[in-house]
Amino acid sequence: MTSSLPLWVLPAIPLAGFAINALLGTRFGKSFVTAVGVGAAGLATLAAYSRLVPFVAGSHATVVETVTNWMTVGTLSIDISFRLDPLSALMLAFVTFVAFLIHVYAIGYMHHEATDAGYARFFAYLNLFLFAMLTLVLAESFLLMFVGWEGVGLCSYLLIGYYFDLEDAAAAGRKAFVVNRIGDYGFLLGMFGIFAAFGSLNYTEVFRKAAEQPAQFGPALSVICLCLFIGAMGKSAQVPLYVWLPDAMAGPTPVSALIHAATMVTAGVYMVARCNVLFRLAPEVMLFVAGIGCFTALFAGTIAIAQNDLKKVLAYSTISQLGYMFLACGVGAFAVGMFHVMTHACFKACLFLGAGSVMHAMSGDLDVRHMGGLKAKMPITYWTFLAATLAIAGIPPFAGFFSKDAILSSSFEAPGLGRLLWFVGLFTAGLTAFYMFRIVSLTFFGEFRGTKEQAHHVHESPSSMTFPLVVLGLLSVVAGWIGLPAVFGEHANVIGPFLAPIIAPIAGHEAAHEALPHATEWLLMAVSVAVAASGLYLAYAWYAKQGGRTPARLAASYPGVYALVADKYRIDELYDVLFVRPLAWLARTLWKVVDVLIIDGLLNAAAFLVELTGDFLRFLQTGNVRNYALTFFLGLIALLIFVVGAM
Amino acid sequence: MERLIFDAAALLAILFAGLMIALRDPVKSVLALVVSFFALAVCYVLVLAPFIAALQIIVYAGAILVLFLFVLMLLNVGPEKPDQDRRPIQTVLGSLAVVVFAGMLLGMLRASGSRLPALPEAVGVDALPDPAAIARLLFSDYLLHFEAVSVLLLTALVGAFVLARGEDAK
Amino acid sequence: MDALLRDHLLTLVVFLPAAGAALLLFFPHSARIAARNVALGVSLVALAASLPLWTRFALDQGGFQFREKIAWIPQLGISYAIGIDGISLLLVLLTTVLTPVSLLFSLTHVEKEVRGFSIAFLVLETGMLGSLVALDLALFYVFWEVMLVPMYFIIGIWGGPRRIYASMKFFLFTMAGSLLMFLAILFLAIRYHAATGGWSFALEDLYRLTFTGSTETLLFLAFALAFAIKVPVFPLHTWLPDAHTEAPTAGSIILAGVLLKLGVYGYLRFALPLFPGAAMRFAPWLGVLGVIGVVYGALVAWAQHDMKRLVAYSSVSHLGLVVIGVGAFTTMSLSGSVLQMINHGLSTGALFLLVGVLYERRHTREIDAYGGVAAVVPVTTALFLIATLSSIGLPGLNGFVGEFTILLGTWLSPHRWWAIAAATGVILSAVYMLTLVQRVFWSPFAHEENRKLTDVRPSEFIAAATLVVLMVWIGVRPNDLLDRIRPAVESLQKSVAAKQIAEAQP
Amino acid sequence: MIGSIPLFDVLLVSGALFSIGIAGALLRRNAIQIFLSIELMMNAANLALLGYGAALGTHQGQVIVFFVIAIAAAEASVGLAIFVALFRHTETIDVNKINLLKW
Amino acid sequence: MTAVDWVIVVLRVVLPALILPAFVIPLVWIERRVAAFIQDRPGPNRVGPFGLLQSPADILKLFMKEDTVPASADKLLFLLAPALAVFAALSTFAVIPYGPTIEVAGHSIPMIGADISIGLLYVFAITGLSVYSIVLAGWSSNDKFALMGGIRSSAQIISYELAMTTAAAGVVLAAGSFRLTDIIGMQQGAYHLLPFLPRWNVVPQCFGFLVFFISAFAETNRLPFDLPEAEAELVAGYHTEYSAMRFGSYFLAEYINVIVASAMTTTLYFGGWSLPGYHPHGILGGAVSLCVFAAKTAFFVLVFIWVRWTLPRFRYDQLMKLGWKALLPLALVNLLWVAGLEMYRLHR
Repeated sequence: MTSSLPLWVLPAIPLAGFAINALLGTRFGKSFVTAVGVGAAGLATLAAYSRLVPFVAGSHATVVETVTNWMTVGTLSIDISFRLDPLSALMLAFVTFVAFLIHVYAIGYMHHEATDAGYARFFAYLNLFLFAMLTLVLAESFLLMFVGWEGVGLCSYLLIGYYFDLEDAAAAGRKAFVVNRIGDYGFLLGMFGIFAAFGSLNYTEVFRKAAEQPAQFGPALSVICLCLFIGAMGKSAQVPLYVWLPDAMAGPTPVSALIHAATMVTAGVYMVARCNVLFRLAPEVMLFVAGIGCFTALFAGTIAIAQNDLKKVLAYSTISQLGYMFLACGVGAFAVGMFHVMTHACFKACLFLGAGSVMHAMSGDLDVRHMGGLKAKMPITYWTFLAATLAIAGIPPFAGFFSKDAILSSSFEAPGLGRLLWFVGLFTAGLTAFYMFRIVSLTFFGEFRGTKEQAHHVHESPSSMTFPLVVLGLLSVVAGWIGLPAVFGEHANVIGPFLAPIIAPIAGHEAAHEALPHATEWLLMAVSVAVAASGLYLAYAWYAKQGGRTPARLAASYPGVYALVADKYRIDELYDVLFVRPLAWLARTLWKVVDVLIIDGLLNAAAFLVELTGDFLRFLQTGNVRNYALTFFLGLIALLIFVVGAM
Repeated sequence: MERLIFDAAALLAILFAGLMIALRDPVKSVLALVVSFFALAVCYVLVLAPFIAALQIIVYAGAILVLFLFVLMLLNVGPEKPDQDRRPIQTVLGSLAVVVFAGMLLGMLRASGSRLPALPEAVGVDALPDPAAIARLLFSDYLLHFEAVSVLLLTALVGAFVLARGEDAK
Repeated sequence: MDALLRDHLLTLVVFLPAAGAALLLFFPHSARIAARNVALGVSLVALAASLPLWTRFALDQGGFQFREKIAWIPQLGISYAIGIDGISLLLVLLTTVLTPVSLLFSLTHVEKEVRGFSIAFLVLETGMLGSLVALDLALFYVFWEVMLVPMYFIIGIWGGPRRIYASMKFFLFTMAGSLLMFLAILFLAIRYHAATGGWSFALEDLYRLTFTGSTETLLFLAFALAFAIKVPVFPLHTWLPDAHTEAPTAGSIILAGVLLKLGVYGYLRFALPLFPGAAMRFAPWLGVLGVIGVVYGALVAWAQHDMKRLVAYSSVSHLGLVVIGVGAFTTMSLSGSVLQMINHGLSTGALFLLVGVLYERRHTREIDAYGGVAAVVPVTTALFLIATLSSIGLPGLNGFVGEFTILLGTWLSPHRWWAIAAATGVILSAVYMLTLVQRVFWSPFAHEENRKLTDVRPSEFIAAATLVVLMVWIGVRPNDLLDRIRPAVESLQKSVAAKQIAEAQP
Repeated sequence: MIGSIPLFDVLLVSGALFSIGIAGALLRRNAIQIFLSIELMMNAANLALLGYGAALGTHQGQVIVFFVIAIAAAEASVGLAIFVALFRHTETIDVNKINLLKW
Repeated sequence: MTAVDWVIVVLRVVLPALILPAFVIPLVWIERRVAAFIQDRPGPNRVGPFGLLQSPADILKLFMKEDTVPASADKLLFLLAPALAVFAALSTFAVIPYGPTIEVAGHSIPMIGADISIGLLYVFAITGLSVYSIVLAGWSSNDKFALMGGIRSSAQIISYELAMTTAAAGVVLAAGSFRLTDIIGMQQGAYHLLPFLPRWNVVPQCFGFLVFFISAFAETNRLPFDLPEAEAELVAGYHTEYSAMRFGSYFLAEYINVIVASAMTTTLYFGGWSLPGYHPHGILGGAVSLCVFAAKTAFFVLVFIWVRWTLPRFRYDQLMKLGWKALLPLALVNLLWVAGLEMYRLHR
């Protein structure tokens, strides 16, 4: 494929966009910025698909393109090389596309942005993010991936802190970066381990070696994978490192949609899937992954129930969904996990954009208790939002259903704790359906509960915002159809076989995967649909029909529980007490005690000693010349005696 | 004969030196020193250093000590008042030290008396050594020192001027 | 002229600033503008003169290049012997870059005794360059002290409110160390005399001496202490916050940018090759102290409420990392350390510079006196952000490459846990630096008097932008530097290994 | 006739003068007199030098003395200048009273 | 040494010392007559023919007068000072050659007190001493005018001695010796280029001569440099308190100094006793030379007198200015010039 443009161009385009907007944006005004920013995203998308289409059409052979050597130190030699294989292709496909849509959406959303500078900054950051994300996705070596990894982290930091003059935005940005850094710490150590074990950081080499003689690396790998997974936890907001994501909602909504729902947060999953060879060699870690994912899904879901902030709910649902993905990876169904990543990207982006649109209409207010009956006022938003909700709730034939069902079934068939995981997942699915439909009902059904001027102001969003909504809405309907379960026929499932090659065979680990009997499949589907539907109905009944009296009563009867859930289990406070405060205290002590008191104390003590000596010795200085002369002369005599004695 | 003259001159020198430190009145002690230096000049001549003797009188007696007198008269310093804060330690120790020192000198002199160089032969008044020889030394081997000293003198000149002119003159 | 440029390029670079200082001596006291312009011009010329070093530096050879050797005090075998290898090359260039940068910044900000300031600064540059290129211990010591004095004045005269205390502390700390080193140098020379009958202070001659047991240990410690103080290694670091904080901005830049590096440089050039046995014996201690330095510095930095102090402590943390790299003594970690020295010079230099920008306008370094100023000084903010990111090791900027190579190299060394412990610096650095950014530039607009803050002046912008460009360049093309570091590091390791064998069988 | 003075006598005299000078320098309080004593000591030294010079038949001794005298002149001028300056301030040249140079 | 030699030595040394004061008596008379002539008045003409006996009479008077010593004066020094003055004045002459070395009956008699190798230095040394007589007089008489006079003279004499010495250094440089006989020796004959010019130092070193001569005035405290005794300001300066022969001895010393100064000028710059083209032999030659010497000296003495009665007195600061800023530099220039000449001579 000599004719097609090289892979490095993909990240290069948005990088260029970033550079232009960052340097010139403020000078040439909004239209210029829009052109450059959105243009860059669009171009990148086009470029991406210009590579994807032939790739998908042709044999899905892995392509590795090396640009140049980045650094060579001792035995370490890192190339800047990009890799196109089914996995990265999948990511590439929706990352570029969604990113482009959201760029478009942002035009309308950010239009009221006061200053050209801010506007330019926003689009510059978005482009930078796209660059980093593409690097992450296309990277051929762990280190290059880490570059993208940190890059997206930086962008999320910058974009969360976009409204830097808001205390919580600034704090949230920092929090996000720091928590991510904790994850990156793990990732770093993982990389060190990998290099120490395999002597390289290139996927091809590492995975080949691992696959060829697994026995040799077994023990080391469990540690390595654990470290890597810590990184993934940080990036993909898993318990216990999820705390940054809800706060991250302080950023502009497109950012939440793009970074904190569709793309960046899934990087962790992507990475785990990418390293599936290593993970599969560390079964205990796999279990850990599954457990964490499962727990996170449930945990976040429960929190989501009691939130009244639209975006917060979505944030927690994101966390929960990410949990699902890790659950999938944990039970070895990496392809399924990635499938869910993709579908989730579609409907969650749609949800966020919808939320943004609502927020736009409510002039910045996100509290669902002030909304209601928006269905009539903003139909497009309503319908798309509804579609996405049904998708996430797992109602067939919406996208979410298939991916989620695949996850559940694969965990069901997983050995060991599989059943338990399946059950929790199932329950969570119900929860999801419930809280999602809760907010739908609160937002769009019933009558408006906001203030007069809000009511007067509410309106459908401009086309630049609705267009993406529509597209994503459609996607969240159809996106799942590429992954139909086996029961729909041998070749119904496109995505599975497509992703199959990345699950490289490992010497001595023949994947003993026999499909479930169709009956069981049907049963599982039925159960999950039933659960989801019941969750939906409950939510509709409680919140749309009777205006939320029952939940209010429940909350009243269990005030402690309700408060705890509403306060997100006070995890932030817990961390504050456990880590932040002690560290701050330690820092202060080290400074005030060790530095100032002990070290400088010793020094000043020494200095004081010298001074003291001086104070005594100075009395020899009588200031009387004759004394000096006498001393001098006595010295002379002494010298003389010495000389004479010598003679 | 020259031995006689030398001894006389030396005695005179020592005597007036003693007088110099004995006298209370600075002016008188300066004068005593003048005399002592005169006597010394004679001694210098007798050790075949007429040039130095002349210098001794011109520079020391004729310039330096006059300068002393000049200053004394300018400042109009009276005789030393009887000491109010006498420092016994200083005095006693000082005197002791001097005695010890003198004793040691004497002892060393005696000890090395035999090993001292032999006498130079005597010459006539008209045949006193010519300063030219010294001049030759000064301007050949000791040229650097000579220049250094001349610079030193210049510096001293300026320094003295700056020091003595006082604030008002500025 | 050609001959001069061909054979004495290094000398030219080293003494150009001194010549400029000498020239300035003839300027009238009142010629402020002229003085600062001349100083800047001279430093720029020095920079221009130093660029050929980069281009004409032969990549493939590990030994010293641009060598010159002239007998200085032949009776004692003291010679004016200079030359550079990859390590010193980079540091020399760092110096020649940072000096004009700091002078450029000072253009608008030094009011008092401009002439004296310029002179001190140029002399300082010569001192630094000299000690970087000296291949003769006596010569090195001379330059080492030459470097000390002007800095003392720069802090003591142009510094902040507590400048006297700071300068005194700085001076005494450094002096204490360097005197011990001086004794050690003399001892070495005497040993050489005893061994060969001739006198020499030349490095390659003294390299040939082998010591054993306590002698070596003592000598090593004497050298190591001097350098450890300069670095500074953990318990000896307390001069640094004061000095950095009280020094004028330009002073801080140079202090953090170059002077600290000379500690590590000295260790690599002298302590290590001269006494490899002892060095290896003490390497673990070094590493441990480095680890402590990383964590300690980071934590204490976090606790600061004075911007410059914070940056100063961050230097402690960063140099701790460098020290670890040296202690681990793998090719990778050593290269990383060298690279990280340059990175730290650039990033911390930039940080100090931009803090200085704020300080010169508000005349306070208290973090709480700011807040939300990004709204009024966007460009400063952007630059500061980049510098911050480079200093917390964001990939794509210079800091990352150094950090990564050091940590990875350390991981590969016997002391894996150092890497584990030191890597926490990755987290902590983000904590304190971003806290700084948040509290100074972000968060709600706190103080009305900040409204009249003006953004960077052109001169300041050029100064900072230069550094930023370099950061990006190193971050993207680290090989340009690494290719020059590699041979030096490898030859260093070779010589050390060889000498260890030599010491093994006496 | 001149010369042929035994070195012993010369040294004896110079020693005596030197001791006297020291005594003066140590025991007097009047700065001027101390100064004078110092001059005396110099001359004692000169005498010894000249004596040796004569005995050894060289001119070195005289050259040295020449320098001594020159330096003495310099010293005297500066010293006296100092006294004048000092006196201007403290109205005294009693060294016991001039002891500002102490702790 | 035979008795004769001893006699000769004694005569050589003592005669001038005895004769010199004798010259003073007529000199005083001459001065007063000249002064009178200059001021266009008769002058002393009562006592004896042409008042010739005036001076002896004055001296007699001085001896007769009562010798008062101020009660508050420092007796010893007060008495010592004038004696010192005379001693200094007289002892200078010991090294000045007043004639060539003549052969008389197998004895070679150098017509000079003592022909020592440092003659010139000796002269300056003695001149340096003469200041003491004045300073002491001024100080010991415990009188503010006297003291002022003393201080003035000390400063003045030291300052001018510098100029004088430097000027004389030129001569020494030319002669290559401090020995006055050598100095005269090198002034024998005439320049071979301009034979009509005697090879006297005054020719090449006219500036040196000027400086020397002017300084001589200051050294002898004669007008216009008689500030130590400026009667208008200090009554009579350092000898205010003196009377009778003590005053007389200052008087005496002053005139002797004048003679000595003239003699020195003669010796240094005008070939001393030598007469161009005349080579003295035997006693006759000695006598002629002596007369020549006396004549030259007398001429300068007359110049002294003439100047005294012609010029007004300087102010003190002017005096110092002249000494330091005019004469000394001039003398230095002269020295350089002479050095140049010598170099030229050596390299030819």
